[in-house]
Amino acid sequence: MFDLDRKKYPKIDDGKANFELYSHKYLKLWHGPQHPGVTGNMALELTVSGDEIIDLKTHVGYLHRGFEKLMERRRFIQCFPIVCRICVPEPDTNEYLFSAAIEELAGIEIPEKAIWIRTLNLEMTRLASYLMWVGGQAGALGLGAVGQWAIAHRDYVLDLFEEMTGARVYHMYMVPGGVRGDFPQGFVHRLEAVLQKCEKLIKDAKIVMLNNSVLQDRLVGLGIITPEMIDKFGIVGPNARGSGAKRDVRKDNPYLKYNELDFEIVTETDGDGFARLKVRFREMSQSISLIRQIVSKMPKTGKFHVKTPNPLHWKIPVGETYLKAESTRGEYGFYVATDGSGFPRKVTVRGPSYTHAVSLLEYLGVGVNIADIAGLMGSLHTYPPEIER
Amino acid sequence: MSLKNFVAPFYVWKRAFEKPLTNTKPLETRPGAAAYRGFHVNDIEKCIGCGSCEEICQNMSIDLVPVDGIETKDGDSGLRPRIDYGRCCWCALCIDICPTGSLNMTNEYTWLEEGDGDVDDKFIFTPGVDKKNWNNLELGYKRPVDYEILEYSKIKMTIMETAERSDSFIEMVKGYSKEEAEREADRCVACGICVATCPANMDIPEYIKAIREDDLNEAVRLLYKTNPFSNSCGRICTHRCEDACVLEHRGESISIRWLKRYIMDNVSSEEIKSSLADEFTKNGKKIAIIGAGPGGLSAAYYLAKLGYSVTVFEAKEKAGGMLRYGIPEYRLPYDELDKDINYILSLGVKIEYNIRIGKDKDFDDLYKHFDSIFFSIGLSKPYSMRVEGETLPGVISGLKFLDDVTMGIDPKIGKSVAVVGGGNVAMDAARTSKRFGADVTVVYRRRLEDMPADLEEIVEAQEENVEFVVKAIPTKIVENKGKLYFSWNNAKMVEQKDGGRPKPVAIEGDITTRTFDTIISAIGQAGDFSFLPKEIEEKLKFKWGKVITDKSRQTADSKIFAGGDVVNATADAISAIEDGHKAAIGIDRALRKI
Amino acid sequence: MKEKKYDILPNSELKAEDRDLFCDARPVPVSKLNKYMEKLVNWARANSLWFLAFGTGCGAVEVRPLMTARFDAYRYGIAGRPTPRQSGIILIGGYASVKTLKRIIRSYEQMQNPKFVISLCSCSINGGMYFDSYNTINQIDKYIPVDVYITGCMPRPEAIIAGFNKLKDRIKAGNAEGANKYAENFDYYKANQKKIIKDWNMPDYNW
Amino acid sequence: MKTILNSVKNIEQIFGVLAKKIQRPDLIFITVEKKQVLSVLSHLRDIEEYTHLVMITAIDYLEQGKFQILYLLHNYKNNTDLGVKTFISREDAHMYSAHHLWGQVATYQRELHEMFGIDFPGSPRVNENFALEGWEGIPPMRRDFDTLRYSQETYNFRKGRATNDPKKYMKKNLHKE
Repeated sequence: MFDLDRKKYPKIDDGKANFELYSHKYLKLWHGPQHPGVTGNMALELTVSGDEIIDLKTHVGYLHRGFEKLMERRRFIQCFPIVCRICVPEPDTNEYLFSAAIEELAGIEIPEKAIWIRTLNLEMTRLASYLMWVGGQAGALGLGAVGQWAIAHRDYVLDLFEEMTGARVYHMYMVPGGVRGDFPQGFVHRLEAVLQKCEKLIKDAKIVMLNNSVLQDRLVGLGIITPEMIDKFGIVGPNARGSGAKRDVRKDNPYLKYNELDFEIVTETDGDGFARLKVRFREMSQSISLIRQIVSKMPKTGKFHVKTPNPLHWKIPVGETYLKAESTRGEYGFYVATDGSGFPRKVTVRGPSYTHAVSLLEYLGVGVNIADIAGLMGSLHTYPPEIER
Repeated sequence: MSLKNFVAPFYVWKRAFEKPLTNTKPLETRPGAAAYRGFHVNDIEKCIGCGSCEEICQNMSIDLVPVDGIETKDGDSGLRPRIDYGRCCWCALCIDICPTGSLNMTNEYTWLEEGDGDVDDKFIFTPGVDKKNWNNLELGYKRPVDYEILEYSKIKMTIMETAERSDSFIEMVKGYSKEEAEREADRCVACGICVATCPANMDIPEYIKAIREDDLNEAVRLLYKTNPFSNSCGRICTHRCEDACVLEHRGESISIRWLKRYIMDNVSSEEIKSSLADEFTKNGKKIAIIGAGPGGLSAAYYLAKLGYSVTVFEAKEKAGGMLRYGIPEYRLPYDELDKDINYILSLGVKIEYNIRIGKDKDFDDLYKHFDSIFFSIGLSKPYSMRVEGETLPGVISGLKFLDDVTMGIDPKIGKSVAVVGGGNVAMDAARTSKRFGADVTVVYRRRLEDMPADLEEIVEAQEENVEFVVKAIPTKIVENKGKLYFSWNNAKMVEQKDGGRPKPVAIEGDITTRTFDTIISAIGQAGDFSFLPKEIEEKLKFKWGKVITDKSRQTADSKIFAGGDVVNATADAISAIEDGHKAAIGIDRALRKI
Repeated sequence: MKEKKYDILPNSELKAEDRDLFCDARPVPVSKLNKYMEKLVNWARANSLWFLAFGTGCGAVEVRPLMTARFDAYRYGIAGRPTPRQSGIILIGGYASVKTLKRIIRSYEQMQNPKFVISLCSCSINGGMYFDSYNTINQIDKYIPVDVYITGCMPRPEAIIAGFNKLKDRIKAGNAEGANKYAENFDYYKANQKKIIKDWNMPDYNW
Repeated sequence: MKTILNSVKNIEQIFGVLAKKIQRPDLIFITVEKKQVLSVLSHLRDIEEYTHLVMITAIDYLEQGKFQILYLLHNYKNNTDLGVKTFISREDAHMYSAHHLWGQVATYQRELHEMFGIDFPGSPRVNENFALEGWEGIPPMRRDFDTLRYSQETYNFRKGRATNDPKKYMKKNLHKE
C-alpha cells in the first residue's frame, strides 16, 4: 500500500534484499554498536549505494539480559529492583507498571498519597528522559551545545530524584503497595527551582533548534510517518502524535491521577522528524505544567504505603493482566501472568521502541542519507534495552 | 531560509557570559543525599544473624558468616551478613526487611579497587566488622518511618471476657480461626532462630510453613517428630521460642504456641493416626517408666515407635502428671490432654495406674524384670514456708489444692484466700481459687517483675482482679475463731554487691497482718526420691535436688535413665518432653550397644 | 635489524578470503623504556585519558553527564573518542552480554598500546543482578584484563572520575600493565573468550 | 459506538470462543482455537476496529505441554484492549504467521521463534537471530531451561563464597550430640 518505489533497489526474497556485494555497486556499513550516533547499544547494518541507504537491518540483543526469564525465578518483591533496569533513562514507568499490575492481581489498593507521588514521579522522569533525548537528538545533528545544556539540566532532575528516592538513576521507589518514602522537607521548593531552570532551558533550546535552518533542512521531511502507517506498524506516542494521531494513554485510558489533571494531547500534523521534535518540546513544557499541578493538588499528609503480605512467601492467585502507561516513547505495557505460586509465571514488557526501532526503522531508513541515519534514530526516540529486555 | 533561522543558532553564545553550571575543580566532594542508598553498615551488636537479608536478596549477594567475638547463643545465631559488592544492586530490600533494624546504608558511594591479580577477594566485606571509612557516617538510607514490609503486630487471640472467665473452668483461649492462623503464619520470616531455643528443637518454621500452605497433615508429622504432646504444648507451653523470635526485636513475636494449637485443634484423632502412620515391629525388649507425665509418656511414645514394650507406672489414677494435676482446666481442658495421651496409648503403651513405686511395687523388682528404667517423677514435695503456724488446718499447699480440684474433691477454701509465691503454680492456684468465688491475694517476696511466672499469667490474673502484694516476707500465721491471721514483713529490695539479683530485706517493724480463710503455699517444690532403694540412691548423683544425667539422660547407673523436672533446671513441660525423647534415643542406643 | 619471530595466529574461524585482511602475528608485551623516559611517557599518558565512547551496558548512562557541563571531565584530560584507534581506555559499562562481549574484545584489540580497561558497576565484578542470566558474563577480568574497578549500581559520575584518577595514579606509578598482561596470557584469555562466544567469525587478534 | 462486549459477542457468534475472562471493563481475554486465530485477528482489525496490535507474547505451560500465544489488540475508538489467546502443542510448536496483518508481527515472531522455539512458517527472516547470537541448546524462555544452572556452568562465579543456614548453624553449635 505504501511501499516505496523499489525499482532501483535490489530484489527482496523472504524479507531480505539480495545484494551482489562484489558488484561494487553496494557497500555494507555497520552503524554501531560502537558508534556515538547510536542511542544505547544497538547496531544498524546498512547497505549503501553512494551515500544513500538502500537497505537497513536492525541488530538488537546487545543488552539482552533475559529479564522475563529472570523474573520467573524471583519473588514478586524481588522483581521490582530488576524491572527498572529495562529502560535506563526512564525507569519509573517500569516500576509503576509492574507494581500496579501486581496490585491489581493481588487486589491491593494503595493510599491516595502514594498515587499522587507516583504520578509526580512519572512526570519527573518524563522530563528527565526528554531532556536526555533533546541532548541526543541535538548531538546527532551537530548541535553539541544543546546536548551540554540538556544533560546538565537532566542532572538537576536527577538530584531531585536522589533526594526523593535515594538513587540517581535506578530509583527503585515504587513497590507493590505504594512508594518507599515520603518527601523530604522543602522538596517542593527545590523542585520548583529546577522547573524554572528547565523552563529557561526549553525556551533557549527551542530558539536554537526550531529556528535553526541547518536543523530544519535536515529534519524536515526525514522519516515521514503517514497516518496509515500508524496502525500498520503499531506506532505510538510522540511518533504517532507527530502525524496527527490524537492518542495518549494518559487521556485514553487514564491511570493514576491523570484524569484529575488539566492537559491536552499535543499533536503535529507533518509526520516528519521536525514535527516530532516540536511535539516533544511541547510535551516537555506540558510535563512541567503537570508537575506544578500535581504538587498543588497533592495531599500534604497521609500514608504512602499499604502493607502487603510477607514478601518472603507472598503468593498471588492465578490471573493475568495488562497495564499500560504513557512513557516518553509512547505506550509502555506490562503483561503479567501469575499461576498461584510465589513467582510470576510470565512478565512481558511491551516497549514502544520494539516497533519503532526494528520494523519501523528498517522501513523508514531506506532511502535516507547515511549522515541522517543517526538523526532519524534520534527522532524516533528509541531505547534499545526495552526492545530486547 | 530566513535570516532569523540563520542567526538563531548563534543564540548559543549568550551562554558564554553566564555563570557555568560546572562543579569546581578539583571536583568538589558532593555527598550523597540524606537518604542516599550507598554502602552498607551493620550494628553487629544489634544484629542477630537471622538471615532475612540473605533470604530477600534477589542477587544472592549476602552470605551469613561466623564472626570473631560473636558467640552463638539463644536468639543470636552468631552469624553476620557479608555482602558481595560484585552482586549488590543497592535496592535496599535487605534494609527494609531487617527485623532488628541493625542493617542500614550510608551515603558513601565510592569504592575503587585496582585490578591486579584475582578479583575474587575484592568488593566483599562484612559490614560493621571490617573497617571501612563509611562506618561512622550518619546520613544514608534508613527504613523510612511508617514503611514496613513485615507485619510486626500479632493477630489478636480471642480470649474469654474477664467477667465471664473468672468463675468458669471452660477453656478461656479460643484459638485461631483458619484465616487468622494463616495470617499469623504469614508473618514468619522462617529464619529458624527459634528452633535452637526450643528445648525440643521443634521444626517451627517448617510447621508454620505447613499452616501457610494449609497442609495440616504434614504439620502434624512435623510436630510429632519431636513432640507427642503438641495438643497440650499448644496451650500451656512456656514458649521460649517466642522470646527468641526475631520479630520480638521491633514488635511482637509470632504466636508460635497458638499456631501449634491451631494445627492440633483442626486435625481429628483419626487424621493424626493416618497422617503419622506409625509403623514398627516389636523387638521384644521391655522398658519400665515411672511417672506418666509428659516426660514419661514422651519417652514411652518414642520407645514404642522404636519397637520396645513399654510399661508405665503411675501413682495417681490418671495419666498426664503435672499437665493434668498441676494445670487448671481453664488453661488445658482434660479432653485435649486425653487426645495426646490416647494417641500414645494407641501404640500399645501400657499404663499401670495407682501403683506407687516404693510402696505398691519395689524398685528392685523393676530393675530385675525390665531391660531399662526411665523415671520422670516430677517434683511433688512442696517447700515449707518455714513460718510459725504453717501446719494449721487452713494452710494447704498449692499442689495439693490443684490436685484436689482436678480429682473433683472439694478443696474447702474459704471466702478469702492468700496465695504465697510468684511462680506458675501460685498463679494457677490463685486463679483457680478465684473460680471458686474467693477473693484472692497473692503474696510475694520480691517485686512483680521478678516473678518467675509467665507474664501473661500475671496479666490475666490481674485482669481477673487477683490482688498482688509484693515485697512481703511472711512471718507468721495465727488462728483465731476459724480465721487465719497472716502477718508479713514488708521489705525493700537491696542490690547485691556481686551483681546478683536484688534481694528483699525486711524493713524492721513494718509488719502487715490480714485475715484470711485459707492460705495456699506455692513457693516451690522438690523431688521425692524416697522410692529409690538405698544403694541406688547412693549410686545416682544429685546436685541441688536434681538428678545428674549425661546428654542421653543416662544416670550414673547405666540401666537407669531420668528426665523431667527432677533432671532439668527449667522444669517445664517442653523440657520434660525433650528429656523423654532424648532418653528414648539414649535407651535405644544403650540397649543396641551403638 | 634481525626480524623477530612470532608465533602465528591460527585465525581459523575466518573465511579464507578474509584471512588475508588480518595480521596473523600474536600480540607481544611492550618492554619498558629507560627509567626517566618511562616516567615522562607515563606522565603524558596519564594526562590524556581518552576513552572509547562505547556504551556497553547501563553503566554508560552515567558517562554522559560526566562529559557534559556539570562534571566536565574534559578538564581532567578525560575525553570520549568515537573509534578504538584513537582511544586508550575502554569503559565496561556493567554487564556484558555475550553478543556485546564479542564487540568489546574486538574493540579492545583494535585499540593502540598503551591501553587500559576501567570496569564500572558491580555486574562486571561478579555478575551483579544478572548473575543468573543466561546471556551475560559474570566476571569481565576473565576475558580482558581490568586496571581499575568501580563498584556501584550504577557508580555516580564522581565515582567514575575517582576511578579515572586512580587509573592516572597507576599509570604514573607504572603499574597499569593490563595490555602487557593480555599479551602475556594471550592463550588464557582467548580460551576463555572462545568458550563463551560460540560463533567466532573474527580474527584471533585484531590489530 | 461498538463496545468491547459487542465485539466479543460477535467473535463468539462467528468463530466461537473457548474461554473468556473479563479482567477489567476495558480488558478482556478470549481464548480461541488455533486455526481460528488469524481469522479472528483479521476480523477484529478490519471490522471491530481493533486496529492496533499491542504485542504478541507466549507463555510456556510446561505442566500441560502447551504454549499459550497471546495477541493483544487495542481499539482506539473505545480505548479497550482485547487479548486473543490460543494454545498450541509444545512438541510440535508451530503457529500460523500473521506477518501480513501488521508490520511489526514479523519481529515478534522472530523473537518467539528464538526464545521459545515456536516456528512461524512463512514469516520473513524468522530463522534469523534476534537478541541472541550463536545460541545452542533449548530456547532460553522455555520453562525447562534453568538459567541459573546454565550461568553457573558457563560463566565464572566468584570463588570463596559460602553461606550458613542460621538454623543448622545454631543446632550445630548449641546442641552438640
